Amino acid sequence: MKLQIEISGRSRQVQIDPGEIPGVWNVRVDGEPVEADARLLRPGVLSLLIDRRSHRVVLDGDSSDPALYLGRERIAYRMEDPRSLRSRRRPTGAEGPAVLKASMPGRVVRVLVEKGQQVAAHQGIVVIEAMKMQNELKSPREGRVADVRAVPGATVASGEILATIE
Amino acid sequence: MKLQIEISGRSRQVQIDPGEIPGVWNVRVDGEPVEADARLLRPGVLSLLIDRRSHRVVLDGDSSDPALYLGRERIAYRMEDPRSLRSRRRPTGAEGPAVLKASMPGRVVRVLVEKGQQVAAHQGIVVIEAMKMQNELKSPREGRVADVRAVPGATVASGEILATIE
Amino acid sequence: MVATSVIRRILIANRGEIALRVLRACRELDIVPIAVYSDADRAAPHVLEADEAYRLGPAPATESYLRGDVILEAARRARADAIHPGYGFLSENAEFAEACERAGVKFIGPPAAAMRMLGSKTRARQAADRAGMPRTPGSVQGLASLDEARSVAASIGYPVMLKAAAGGGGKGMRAVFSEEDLSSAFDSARSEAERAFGSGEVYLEKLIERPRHIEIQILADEHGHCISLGERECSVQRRHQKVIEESPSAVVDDDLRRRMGEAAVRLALAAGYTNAGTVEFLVDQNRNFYFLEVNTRLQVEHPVTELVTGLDLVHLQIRIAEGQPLPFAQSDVVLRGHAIECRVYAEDPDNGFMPSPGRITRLLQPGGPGIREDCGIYEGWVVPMDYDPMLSKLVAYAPTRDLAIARLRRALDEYVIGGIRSNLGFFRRILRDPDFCAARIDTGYLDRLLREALPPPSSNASDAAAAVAAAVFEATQSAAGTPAAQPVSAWKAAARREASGATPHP
Amino acid sequence: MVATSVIRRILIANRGEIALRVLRACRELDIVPIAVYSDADRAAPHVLEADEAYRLGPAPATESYLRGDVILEAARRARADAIHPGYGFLSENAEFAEACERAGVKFIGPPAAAMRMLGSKTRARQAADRAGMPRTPGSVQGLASLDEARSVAASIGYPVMLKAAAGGGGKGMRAVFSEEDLSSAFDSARSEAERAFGSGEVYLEKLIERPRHIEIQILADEHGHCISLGERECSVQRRHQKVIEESPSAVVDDDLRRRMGEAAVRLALAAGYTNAGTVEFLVDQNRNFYFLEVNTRLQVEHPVTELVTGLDLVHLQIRIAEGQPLPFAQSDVVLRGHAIECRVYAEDPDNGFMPSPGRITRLLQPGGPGIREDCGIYEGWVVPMDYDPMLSKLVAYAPTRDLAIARLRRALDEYVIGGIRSNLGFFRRILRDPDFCAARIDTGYLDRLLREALPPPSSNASDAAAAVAAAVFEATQSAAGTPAAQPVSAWKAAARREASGATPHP
Repeated sequence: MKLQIEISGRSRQVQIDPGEIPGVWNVRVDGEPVEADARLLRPGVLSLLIDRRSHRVVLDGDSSDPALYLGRERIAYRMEDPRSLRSRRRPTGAEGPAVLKASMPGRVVRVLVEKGQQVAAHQGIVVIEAMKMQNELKSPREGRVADVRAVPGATVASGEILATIE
Repeated sequence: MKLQIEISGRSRQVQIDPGEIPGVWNVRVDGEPVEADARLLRPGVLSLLIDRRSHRVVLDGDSSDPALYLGRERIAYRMEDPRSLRSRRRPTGAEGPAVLKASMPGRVVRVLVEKGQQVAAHQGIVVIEAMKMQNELKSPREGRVADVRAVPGATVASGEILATIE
Repeated sequence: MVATSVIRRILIANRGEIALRVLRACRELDIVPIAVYSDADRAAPHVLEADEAYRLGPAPATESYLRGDVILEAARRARADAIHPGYGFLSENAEFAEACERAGVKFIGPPAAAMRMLGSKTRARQAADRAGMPRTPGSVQGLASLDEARSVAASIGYPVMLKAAAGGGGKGMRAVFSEEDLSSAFDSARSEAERAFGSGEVYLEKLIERPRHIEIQILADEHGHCISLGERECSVQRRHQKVIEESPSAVVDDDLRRRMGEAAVRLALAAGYTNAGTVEFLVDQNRNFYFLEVNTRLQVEHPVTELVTGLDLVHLQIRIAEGQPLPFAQSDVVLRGHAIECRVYAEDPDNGFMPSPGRITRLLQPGGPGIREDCGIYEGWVVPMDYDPMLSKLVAYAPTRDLAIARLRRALDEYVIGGIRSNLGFFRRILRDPDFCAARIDTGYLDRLLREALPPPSSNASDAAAAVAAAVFEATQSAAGTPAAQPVSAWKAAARREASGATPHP
Repeated sequence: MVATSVIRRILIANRGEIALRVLRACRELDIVPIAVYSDADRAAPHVLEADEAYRLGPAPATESYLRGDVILEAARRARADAIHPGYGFLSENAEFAEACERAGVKFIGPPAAAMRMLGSKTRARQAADRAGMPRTPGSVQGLASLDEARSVAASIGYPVMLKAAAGGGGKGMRAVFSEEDLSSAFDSARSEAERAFGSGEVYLEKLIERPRHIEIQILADEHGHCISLGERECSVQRRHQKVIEESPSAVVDDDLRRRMGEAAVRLALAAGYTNAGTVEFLVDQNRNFYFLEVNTRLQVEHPVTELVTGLDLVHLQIRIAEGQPLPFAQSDVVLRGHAIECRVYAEDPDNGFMPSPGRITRLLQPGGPGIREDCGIYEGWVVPMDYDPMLSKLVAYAPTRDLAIARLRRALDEYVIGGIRSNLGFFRRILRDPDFCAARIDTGYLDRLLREALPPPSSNASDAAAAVAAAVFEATQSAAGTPAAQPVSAWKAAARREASGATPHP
């Protein structure tokens, strides 16, 4: 199979097919052949030998934010579907409505604004708390509060949208 | 659901149904209600509170020979299907052909008899080896070698039939 | 004489790694360990490993681990002889200690009176004066007004430090470098102290420049014997919170150790202190030491002392609480080798040290020679968002400081915590920093390090290996019909379940 | 003078926990660890953790870990400066040590000449005589005939012990209690020795009744310095194989320790010995000691010595191999506390200690204060049937023997190895046995314990809890659509894959 993988801002093409010996793969990275002997020790844990160098690899993150530990090093990557490369969504720019996302998983302690309210840039919008640390999330820009999804006492995941400023 | 579980030679009837709080079960053992709060920590590992006593339970064995660790103690059990209780297979008695089973997983080192050969009780039949230990398996009784399945060099599982004496 | 009474059942009024630490000590002394838990901790490791477990209440600490009345009721039902408070929560709460005694349950810690005398920083400074201990110049009572603050500051000279009398964790603390800054610092320190501790009492002391934070472990029995167990170097701090601790300290020689130890013992005896405690000092660049405060409980960092002394402090805490005399004398205490501890937290150093609760999807733990891990997690555990972010304490012991550092680096490289972010990589960076390796540290060290540029990211060779690994995961798992990673963040799923009223574990 | 040369890359010619032990030492000394593996070990932990890994050949040791030529070829390709042999395999093979030196690769161990002199038991007995060491009465050369055996036995008196000169692991060993049994014992010992070691040479010595097996760890540098590091008590044996080891021994006082240590050092110096080694003794009921044999390598049980001395023997082995002098003197060696080690094996104590290879489906490991685990397994690993059954070494350290026992019991209770059978339960039994706890042990102790009736099985309350647990597993997993346990024994499946030519790991 052919995969397009983005690591450290660079996209690499990886061609991977099972070899004759189970665990030994025929691999090409950007066309260059690589001798790779990979054994799955248990789900998400891999022993990878490349040209006799040994790597312990542990899968981390989730499908929306995949990463792996190569030895001690955490490396984020992105599996690109070659067919959908052009349709990749751009991050929301300054032109459209700005969304305020939770910077950490936690519980909503206070909501400091109301829907429809006019806010200044850097004005506090929501306070979330986790592990004895409170974090005040500030408006990315001046504008009007289009939507407040955060509800005091509710649990939010990291990256969850708490409010929209337009 | 209703289960029939055999432990330490005694059969117990366990009625188990999910309670209102996830993880808390309505349980009856032989008709007696038991307050059981059980959380699966990961597959095969359970935190079980019964009347405030805490048990760490780890599933062991396989479906043909199930067991669990209750704390440090290994307890074998048998899940009985109430519908098939009568059809339970009896262990092969002295009347029929006697089978010789591997006492441990290992590799067949030597086969000491041939098919059709007459053997005495306690005569050596097969030698298997594992972890630097050799083990000579002996005929359970006098008779004729009806079948030899063991092949030198082959890997055998514990309990696998190596030969039949009739 | 103090009557001895054997302890057979201990209720552990805590959670996380310290609850497991105490639980293990109980098992080793043939004492039944009894756990308590909040709704967030039903599946926590300390519940799993205990003999019995009692529910306290909902997740928030104020409704569970801080509910002394509910804990005492659990102790009564469990027929516990004693309560071990661990650290944090109710461990330094004199009212709770008194309530235990009233209920006929031994509180494993100092008497309430000693706790009260040493728990307030201003009262502790007065006690230090009475014990003839060096302390920083400044006030020994709360400042009544800004004017009083001005006059004290003027008399000792700037820079000065404003501190909350009930303080801890750097809250209500302000460094003031000139008089014009005093007014606003005074107000903000007072209001922060009021919010954090319910008391706005602040005092003022001379600011020691580039100090080391060095503390002395003491043990006192109920027969009037008190000994010191060497020092711990705790200067590696972020925002006044200890991050790495070690013993011995590179700047403490035998003479300084003896003098600091004697001062600590004098203070403890004067305060009628018993059980384990810690006297904290600042040590300046000329190796003068100044009394800082007392922690009237077991410290997070007690393992480094255990490793270099060969003793078990929790065993000794329990024996002291039984009324037994200390089984050895000061001259029997010998430090051997070097120990260093890392506080492993669920936090993201690459994202402003934001907390990172959630499910631990993968856990590979270090082991082998000279490694001790006091761990409060397991693979599959959902680290709750309700308590502090400590996951584990990783401690290395070796004949020398250099080898202890090398061993800790080795262990950190073996350690993988997947699913959530941790500060393991941050420790790897500190333990390769030339200043840390040369023990050129003070309480400002870590903040200076954090202002330095990060080391370069992964190499090209690593990236290629990572690409192959990602491809193998994809190839094996798409073959098995499952996606490479879990379809939804385990944390998100857990959070949703929790939000919908269900518990994280089915 | 010996030239020192820095070692930067070490090939570890071993597998299992000892390969990981050496690998960790390499990391701590900034040395690149290089692994070798057989086809059965491609996914083994020592390969996973190494920097580089070289395939040796098929699973059988004779085609992989015993192939000195293949290992040296790997060392050449890997540009290794040195080879660490671990224990077992080629570690006591003088020809291999010589081949290493010829290839310009440092063999981390004694010189081949010292290995030859001390490796044969009869030659070692001669060397002991020259060093003025006490040994058991009997022959110092192989017995040429049954007549010679008769006359030696008659002169020293029955009971006597026949032993293989090349022996180890109890093979070729026979206790003879009267002359009429000598003839058949002589024949069977000779043929067993011939089969096991390729040499039928046997000798005869006075049988010591109820002896203790006590050994002295030595370290010798290449500058003529040799020191002893206290003793290890290894009397808990099954079929002449050590099962539990500890340090110090309950019967060795300072004077006896000094005398045994001096004797061991004398022998090592006389033999031109360098690096780590162990001199084994029998100690009789009157505390007389008799030379037994020398192990010219690192021992399985070296961790107990490391814990009580605070030293790292593998670090020191590597430094000695670099030509460095020992960094301390005999007077610096101080024993503190007590350490006990359990050899955790894949074997089934309830089924005649049959080997139990297969997949480890679940692994919960102990931790916390005073616990060291030198482990060679992980969850998911398929323990191969091709090598010895050692899974891990669990070691407890505490201030006293009683507390070390209590700590080890606690750790054993935390430890779960699922999917295969292990001897963890057997250790729990020994560590609760009154004779063991009182240190009333000798080399026959364990065989006597095994003849005693087993403690009663699980209680009624446990059975009821187990029934509930089994029901919960069934209920949760039938809901999830998967059966309670894996449908087929993981081992069976692995065995089938292997039989069909595929490797256990896809």
